[in-house]
Amino acid sequence: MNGAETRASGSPYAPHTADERDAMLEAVEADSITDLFDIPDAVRFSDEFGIDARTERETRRLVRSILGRNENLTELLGRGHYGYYVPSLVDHLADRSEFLTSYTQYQPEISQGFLQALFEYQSLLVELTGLEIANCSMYDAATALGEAATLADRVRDTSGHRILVPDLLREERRSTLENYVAGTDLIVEAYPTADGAIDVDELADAVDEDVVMLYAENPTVRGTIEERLDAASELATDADALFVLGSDPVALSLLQRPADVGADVVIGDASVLGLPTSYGMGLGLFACREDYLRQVPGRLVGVSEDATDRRAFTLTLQTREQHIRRERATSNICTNQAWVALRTAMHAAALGPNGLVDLAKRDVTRAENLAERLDDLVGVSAPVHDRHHIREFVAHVDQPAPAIAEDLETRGFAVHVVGKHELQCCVAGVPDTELDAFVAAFSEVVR
Amino acid sequence: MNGAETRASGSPYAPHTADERDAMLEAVEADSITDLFDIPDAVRFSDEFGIDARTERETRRLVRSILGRNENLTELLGRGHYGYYVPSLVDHLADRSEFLTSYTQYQPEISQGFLQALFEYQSLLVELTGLEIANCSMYDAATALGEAATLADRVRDTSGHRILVPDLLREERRSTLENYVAGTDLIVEAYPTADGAIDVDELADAVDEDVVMLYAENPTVRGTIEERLDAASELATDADALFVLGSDPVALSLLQRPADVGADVVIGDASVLGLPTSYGMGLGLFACREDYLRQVPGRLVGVSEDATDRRAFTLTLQTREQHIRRERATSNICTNQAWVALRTAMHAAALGPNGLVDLAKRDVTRAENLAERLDDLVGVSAPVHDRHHIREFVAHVDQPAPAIAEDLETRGFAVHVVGKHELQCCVAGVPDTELDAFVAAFSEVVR
Amino acid sequence: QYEPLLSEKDRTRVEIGDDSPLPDDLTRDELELPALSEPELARHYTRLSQMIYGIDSGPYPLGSCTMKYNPKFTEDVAALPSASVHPDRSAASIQGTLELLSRLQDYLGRIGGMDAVTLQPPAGAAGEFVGIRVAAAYHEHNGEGHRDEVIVPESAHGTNFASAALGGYDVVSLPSDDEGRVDLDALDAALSEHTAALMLTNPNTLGLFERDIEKIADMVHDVGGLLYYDGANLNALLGRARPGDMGFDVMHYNVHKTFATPHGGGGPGAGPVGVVDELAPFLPAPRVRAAEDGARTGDSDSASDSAGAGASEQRYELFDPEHTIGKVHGFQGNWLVLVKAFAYIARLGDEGLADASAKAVLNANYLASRIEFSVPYGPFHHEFVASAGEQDAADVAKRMLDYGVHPPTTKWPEIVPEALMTEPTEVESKDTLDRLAAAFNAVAREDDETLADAPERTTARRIDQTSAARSPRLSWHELADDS
Amino acid sequence: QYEPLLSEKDRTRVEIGDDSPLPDDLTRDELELPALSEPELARHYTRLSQMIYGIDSGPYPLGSCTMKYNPKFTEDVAALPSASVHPDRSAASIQGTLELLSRLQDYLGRIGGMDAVTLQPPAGAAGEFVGIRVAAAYHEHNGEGHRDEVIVPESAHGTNFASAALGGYDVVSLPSDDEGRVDLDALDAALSEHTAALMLTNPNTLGLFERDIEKIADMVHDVGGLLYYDGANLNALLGRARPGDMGFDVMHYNVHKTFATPHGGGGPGAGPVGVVDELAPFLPAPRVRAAEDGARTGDSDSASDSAGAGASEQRYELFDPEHTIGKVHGFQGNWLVLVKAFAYIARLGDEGLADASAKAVLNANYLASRIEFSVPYGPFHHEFVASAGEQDAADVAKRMLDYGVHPPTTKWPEIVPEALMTEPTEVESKDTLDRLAAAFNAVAREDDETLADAPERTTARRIDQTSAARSPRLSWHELADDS
Repeated sequence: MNGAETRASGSPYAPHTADERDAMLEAVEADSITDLFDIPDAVRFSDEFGIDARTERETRRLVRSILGRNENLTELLGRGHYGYYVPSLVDHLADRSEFLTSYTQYQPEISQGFLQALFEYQSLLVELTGLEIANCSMYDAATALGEAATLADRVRDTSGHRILVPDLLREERRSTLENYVAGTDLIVEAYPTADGAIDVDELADAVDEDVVMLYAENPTVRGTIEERLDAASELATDADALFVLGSDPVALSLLQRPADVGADVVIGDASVLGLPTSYGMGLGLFACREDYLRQVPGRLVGVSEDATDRRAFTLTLQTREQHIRRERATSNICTNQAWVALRTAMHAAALGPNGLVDLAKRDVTRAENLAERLDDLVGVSAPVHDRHHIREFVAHVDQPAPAIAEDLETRGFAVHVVGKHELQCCVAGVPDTELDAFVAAFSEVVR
Repeated sequence: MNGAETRASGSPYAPHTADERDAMLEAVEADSITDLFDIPDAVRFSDEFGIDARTERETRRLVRSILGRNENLTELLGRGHYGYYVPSLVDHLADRSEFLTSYTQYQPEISQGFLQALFEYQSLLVELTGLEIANCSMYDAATALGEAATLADRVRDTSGHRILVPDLLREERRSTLENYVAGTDLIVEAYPTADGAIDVDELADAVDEDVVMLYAENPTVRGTIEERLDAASELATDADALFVLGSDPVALSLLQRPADVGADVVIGDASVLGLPTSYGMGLGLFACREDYLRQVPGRLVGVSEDATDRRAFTLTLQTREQHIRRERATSNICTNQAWVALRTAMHAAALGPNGLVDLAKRDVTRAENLAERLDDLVGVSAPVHDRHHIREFVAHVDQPAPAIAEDLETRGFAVHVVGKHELQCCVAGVPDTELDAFVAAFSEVVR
Repeated sequence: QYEPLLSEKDRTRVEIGDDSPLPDDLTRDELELPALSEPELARHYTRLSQMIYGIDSGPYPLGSCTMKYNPKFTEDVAALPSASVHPDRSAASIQGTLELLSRLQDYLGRIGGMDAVTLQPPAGAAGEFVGIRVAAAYHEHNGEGHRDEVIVPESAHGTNFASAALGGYDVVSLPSDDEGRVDLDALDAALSEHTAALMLTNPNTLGLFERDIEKIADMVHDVGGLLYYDGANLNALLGRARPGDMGFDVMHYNVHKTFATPHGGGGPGAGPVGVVDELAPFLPAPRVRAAEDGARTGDSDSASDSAGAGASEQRYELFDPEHTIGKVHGFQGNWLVLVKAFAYIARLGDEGLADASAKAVLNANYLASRIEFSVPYGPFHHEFVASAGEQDAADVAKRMLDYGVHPPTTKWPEIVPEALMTEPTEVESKDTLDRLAAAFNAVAREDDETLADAPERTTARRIDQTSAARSPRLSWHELADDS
Repeated sequence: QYEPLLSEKDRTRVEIGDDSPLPDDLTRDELELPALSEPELARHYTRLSQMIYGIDSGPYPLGSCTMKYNPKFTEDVAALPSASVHPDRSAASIQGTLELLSRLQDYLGRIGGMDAVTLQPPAGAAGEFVGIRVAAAYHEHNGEGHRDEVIVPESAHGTNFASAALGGYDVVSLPSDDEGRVDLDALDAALSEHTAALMLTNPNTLGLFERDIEKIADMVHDVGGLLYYDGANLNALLGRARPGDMGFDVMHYNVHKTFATPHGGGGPGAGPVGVVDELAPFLPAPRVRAAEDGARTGDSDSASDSAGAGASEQRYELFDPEHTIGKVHGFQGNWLVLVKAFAYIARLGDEGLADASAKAVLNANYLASRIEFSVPYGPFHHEFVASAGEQDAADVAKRMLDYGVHPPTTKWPEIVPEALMTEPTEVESKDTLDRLAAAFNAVAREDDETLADAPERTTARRIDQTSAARSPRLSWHELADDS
């Protein structure tokens, strides 16, 4: 009895009838299934986990009940995780079980569809970054940054120790980076920024030949748009350091093309397209110059031909990977975020080039507009940084920022506290009507 | 720009770029699309509908906002429409776009999958009813009843006028039936029931040779189980009238097999499996004896062979249908409920024979239990009818029933008022925990 | 690859006996059905789905069927838990459902130029039947119960004939004129005091607009008849013309055609019916309306798409029209389909709907210009009927399958010999139309033998229809020995 | 049928210029990507999906990959709107998310016999890396920073080697004994004061239980090392044995294997890590716990699956472990995957989980008994490694594709010549296993030429790997001239 309304007495997904089980036991000449387990008595587990079985319906109700404790807030959060509307098309197509339930494409002859989709994803990133190579996913931006550091360590001709990152960098990314380089001689150091962007003079002082990698983000975590990337890039190049740029597909649709400012590697979170806010689940974007082809971490899909000379796709350059190269692999990554990459490619395709550019432009104008409207409130000035912004900005509030954020939360809005008197607000994915309501709530709170 | 976040300036699903449109106009030698419309000026529409366009996201929000006005009640309603839990499997598989978006299988060579699924649905009904033929759907139980009446009119040797239906019959079904026979000489008359079931003596008095069809339901709309179907059937047969039985797949899994009690036709709502409560959307079950093969309304899937002698499925006996037989067709039905039939077949398959029988048995015991618990309350007696019940029963309340129902509704429960002091309660699809809460609420209301 | 029947994978016989809560004589003895696990079922139905051509597989130019792309998001709104309510709930507790129905009635009224709309009919043919019943009730009410004829053009959809006959009418068949439109002289001859109604599609099944529609309306009305509009071809006219403005008294809408709800391999559809004021009292019961305590008082008299962003605060109620014909469905029709149709219309709005028709007509004209088969009648709108000439149209269709496209409707309307009735809809791109035309043209040049052997690249090869009908096997019970 | 690339369907170049809200020098000049309509995209991706073999297509016996059926309902719970929250929300406003994470930590702790669990690692290899980092931090904290070696059996998963190396360790490779298990003498020789950890899978990649596991644990612990459990093979042991009870100090769980979350064509997975109490202070930050004002105070010390029917009223909070290694993911890992894993475990419960392992082991044994290839090592559990003997295992796999089934993992572990590493999982029926065995056996009897030409019934024929790697073309920009 397999109904979803029925509580399982075993796994509801194991199809064996008692007769079948018995016939199979007979075939393997065993009296019972327990006999098949070659486990010494001393380590046999004879207790219970104490986990109740539930019907499918009860399980759904349980999860709905638990997650129902989450409050329904309008999120103006951002800072690396965005809630753009994902077209229904993406859900329906990505949920086709052929995509969802298949394994890594080690048998390309029966995986052409997924390989082609990943190839298209790689192509999207190549177009967005202007770099020649994009892999078909890392876990997220933070781990991609870590992988970039180990790449820098591998490809640099001479040894060096310093990795420079902006002082604004999200602590979480820096911490992840530090774990990735913990097994190397590399150390992570912050370089100072000024008014929410690179201070080129200070940076020039910080860069020397011991630097193996210089990391910058555009936009920054505060939503500001960098204006001196070329200068930073030049400093890195002069020091024979890799210039690594952090960004994402929406920003890249409008902002300077990384290749044009001398980026050697681009990392970031590509799931700003394709996933709704999902408690930080991401998709590590990783693109780099062709020079590093044999040192790239992660999987690559390439073009080849089949036995009938027809174009066919396949995972390629696998000798870089852990299942072949073991401890000399370019990364330990195996299971990655392929299905998220599929979703990202679908979302980008649904938007198309016009839609992408338009979305990014609106992220600039809507952030500007919101900043202006907050700036009009008494006791608020925004944006704090005298820069161009995309998606988000920092506002100064005369009252203590935590209290204001808390008050806003009771009114249904979530914002970041980034300083004693600084809040950060992000417009991405928030409808205009809700921004209006936010401004109204904000004005009440600071009144 | 095709993004789902973008408001359409035309249809978002028409792919034409301006260039393509112009090239196509040139190919058809027209200056504008308007020139292609051969509509006299006098009937051209030059006004507006006044319907706003919305983005996909806005449209979803709109519908969610509107439907959000529906109150979230635990429904103990029943009486022909049931809210059994539909396994997630059904949604995921039936929503595969090949099933969802295909047309009627007029080209069977590229529709084998749907035809096979419908053939399996027909087979399910044949097993459940014991009759030889089941069509692959009518709209719902009420229209299937209407079609049964026109079938009776067609197949009866001698003319006759009377259709007998139980006095308990839902008014909606009777009204639909009356519309279906409005174009014939048939008239619909009620025969009396006693204590919620056929009164065989009274029925015997009502049946004469002018009766062309006798209709009974098992279970009745009040959830009682008929005990004298064989006697009723005999009366019908003696009068050369068709004995038509109303039921549904869950009840049929447990109750007497229609073929065994002499049913000539079985109708009912098969979507008790496959659909959640969907405001009455249904699936007309229609099965009958082989004798009526050439007179069956609706589509039939049969087995044949293809040019390589492999088994293949196809719509068959289409000469009965409107697109070929026109005004002499066995029905006017064209678009039917095929996709619901697919869902019903999937749900039945997910339950399997054990699950179906178990579900029906629990519908008996859970209804009995609830009746007992209500009966224990002061001022309530249940069930009113001294019969076996399945799924639902009528309870007598000393206080006015409408007031009690209204009070229950404020406490989150919906029940039927079927008399000044009679309520009807249905357990189908209601979890035990909610039945507990219902009894608690009921006891407070009648206190 | 062949997929076994469920019954060929397993048959498990369950005895009812032992723990039955009912006496033996009230139950069946046993039930024998397949008992399979969820993984096995997932594979079964996944495999079956792979043997089906759907709208996401490629072009689907079935004439008269308006096989549009079905927007994915409409499935999401129909799947909202709040859409799932019992039909017997109190009106007060389902204001959301009633508001959506009321708004949809309003939309459809505006689009068709009709005064009142019922959403109850579960399909187009059911809508036709409602129209016929409403006409009958109207005539009866006016003491004109003697009217016993419904006039239907020869080239009309088969359902028109069958629906009129189901309503008890004699069907008077009306020939076309040389140009493929209603023959006014024949119409004049057919009309009489026996005429209850004329059922008409416009544009007609050849895609031609009935230019004399005003005159036709006058002729029908002059003898006291009603004019019925078959909405199957409404996708040709959105924003360009409205049946109500042409003189039609009653019409149905095929939401699974014009408003892009999925056809589901045969259904469910929905066939709402719109009528002019005079016929509103006869519509099926119950109907939905804004309650009188609110700002809005009817279903089609508000001037704009109010409260675009969200729900209203209006209260809605159900009511029975004064002279209602009663019910034509046990509850309120195919609700989930109606939700999808509402979402489609709300997404497109005026401009989107008008553009849909514009592109549908452009596509039909462009495709016709690209194929080598002749198209004898024009100017056509959203569809055209080509002739396969010396070739057998059914064979042409089978052979088109081999080119990976869905063929047109064939051999109908009979006014065109070896008809290929073709309706690409607005969703096809120029590239796809070019590919479709290439398939038409490739087949046009093939010999009869190739066509007769077609299809050869499909899941099943040509299927023997005769043997299927001669010894019908309609369930797996009749295959016991085969398996 | 061939499906063109999106870029072959359309390329549209958009100039940023005109209405840009930013100065020219801060923007790119143009963006060139395909601009296609929703119907065109639906067809593209539908077609691509048809060129993929998934778990719903048939058996998927990839050894070490545990390709179970993915229950459909877990997708529904992950799609709940309430699951969609920003990672920077206040803890107070996402008590539902935190409760689910806490409950899942608790479940995993019980299942693995571990005292504390982190859910942050986004995949199994990331879990290994966390284990390695935790071990390093632990040793460092204890003044044992000199330990610079991690021991890994030769037959271990490649990720073990790579994760240890990424953590800065020298990898010491450990040979198997004649029976395919850890060679205790070799282990003894490898262990020293340099040993930071031994990484072990149990059952190992041959499916064999390391019978000497207690002794191994003692040996490792005696030199001050830690014992790491690679959870890839946990599906063999549910309810039968727990790593924590065997002496393992740290382990990862592959939820996309053991707990049936879909593999998604390569990911996302999730690789939670469990540790014994001593290592808990080193786990990544932040972790989730029940707040102290509530009834529950830890994530694994409650005795039963409390409040089965719904949410608790417990308050949950995030905290940083005292000596945390920091973060290994920008946020909290693959949340949506964790929701699915939670739902799977909550559905199955004790009995279901134990039955899953029971049937997985039964299936592997049954399948092995039915195939003609030899299986040199045993007794095995959930998977076995057959040898293709004189045949090339990779060719055997390619040929199996022609029989409509997915082949096993091949050529690994190398201890078995021409290895066919086979793991049917519990979801396959006896019928399916028989069909799978028939495919194995048919191929076993075929000649080398047939195998070398295989596959011939697949979307693509045998693909040339060498040319793909020799002149890599990794984006459509490198195909411009081809299209």
